[in-house]
Amino acid sequence: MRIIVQEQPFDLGAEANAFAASRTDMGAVVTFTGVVRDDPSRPLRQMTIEHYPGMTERALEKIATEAQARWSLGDVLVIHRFGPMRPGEQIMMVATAARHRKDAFEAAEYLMDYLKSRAPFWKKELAADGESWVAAKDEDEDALTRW
Amino acid sequence: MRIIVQEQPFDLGAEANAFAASRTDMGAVVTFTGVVRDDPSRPLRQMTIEHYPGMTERALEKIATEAQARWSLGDVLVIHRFGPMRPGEQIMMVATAARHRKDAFEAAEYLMDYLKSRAPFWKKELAADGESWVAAKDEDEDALTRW
Amino acid sequence: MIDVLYFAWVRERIGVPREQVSTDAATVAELVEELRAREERYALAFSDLKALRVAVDQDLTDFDAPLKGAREVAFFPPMTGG
Amino acid sequence: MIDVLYFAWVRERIGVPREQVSTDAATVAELVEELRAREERYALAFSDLKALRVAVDQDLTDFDAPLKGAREVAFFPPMTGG
Repeated sequence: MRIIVQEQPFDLGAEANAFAASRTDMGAVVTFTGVVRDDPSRPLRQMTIEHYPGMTERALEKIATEAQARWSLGDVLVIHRFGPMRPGEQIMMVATAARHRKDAFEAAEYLMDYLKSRAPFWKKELAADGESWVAAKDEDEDALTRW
Repeated sequence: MRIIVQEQPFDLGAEANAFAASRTDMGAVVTFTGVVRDDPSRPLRQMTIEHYPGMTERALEKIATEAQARWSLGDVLVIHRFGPMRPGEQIMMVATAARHRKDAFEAAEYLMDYLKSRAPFWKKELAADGESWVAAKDEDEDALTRW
Repeated sequence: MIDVLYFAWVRERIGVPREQVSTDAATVAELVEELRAREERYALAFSDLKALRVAVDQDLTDFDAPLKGAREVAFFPPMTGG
Repeated sequence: MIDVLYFAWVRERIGVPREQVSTDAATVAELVEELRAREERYALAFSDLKALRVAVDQDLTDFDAPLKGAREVAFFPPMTGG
């Protein structure tokens, strides 16, 4: 298991390749990457992610450990950035490796669902009309009832 | 949409980076990579994938087009190899980009489920005790009832 | 004349990947009957249709499918992609 | 003495990211009452507890949680990771 919380960008491709290469006894590798949407209809200038150093790593480890207990996984990777980001930049990624695709997919979805509303990150958007904190969505909280 | 059927290896990392970079207006990118399992308890020497040129591309396009009709996707990528491969080599990948993670995950799972039993590929394994065709699994056929 | 293609173990049992067949068969099932009657290797390859899949002009279909106008029929075991 | 941390708009309303608080509060809820009584900015930040989450020693918990032995309490809005 690897949990990384960092300010600087990560290289999705390099991380995906290194992750897949580390467990070639696994038949299935799933990655999810979250991106600051660069949407022309939404004039976002910057997104800043605040986090709770210490608790963040602890919460992510707890979520990843729970995923490993629930599914048969060869490995789990979570990378999450904090600090300021521009539209189009990658915010975070998770990767799961498993013998079978169902485990790899479900575990990745589980990680994402929990990471959304149980890991201490907060997003603030800067647009032409000022700054605002992104509100948590009911649907993200509801997604947890699935597990 | 990009559908690639080729004999030579592909670079998961380079493909994932190019795919993610092409649609930065999408918030969620999911990749699935299938690997010839390099399992010490299973002395596989080689896996050879046979396919039906012409129908393969047609079937993959049909599956990807159906995924785009069912989910709100920014883009879809399918790469599938044929020919001989060694344990540890990557067989195929799919990638989906969507505004929201649920669409990206579901569409990737749909692509995989259909690709498993509706795209004309056949796997033959070569082990110390000889060659054998991999039998289709009932669970892969059953997986289609979900959609 | 119709192109008949075989894949995976069907190809191995029949011994060729494709051949041209002169037939008046109205359906895939009728074509299979004609092939079965030809030689032992065809009878063997087509002994259990439940273990086989068929595509007409590169679209998956079933053994009741009509052959009128078809240029290409392919027989193969259940697919194992991914 | 306990370390009290604030994040996101809670931090902005209170004006500091963390402070040391001398308290005998037995629970998080009691600590919140003490803070609310201090100054308007606290009353404002803690006006709707349903909009807040709390962690004691870096574990998510609820407002009934005991503070005995706790070194660190953090208040913040619902999280928006991913």
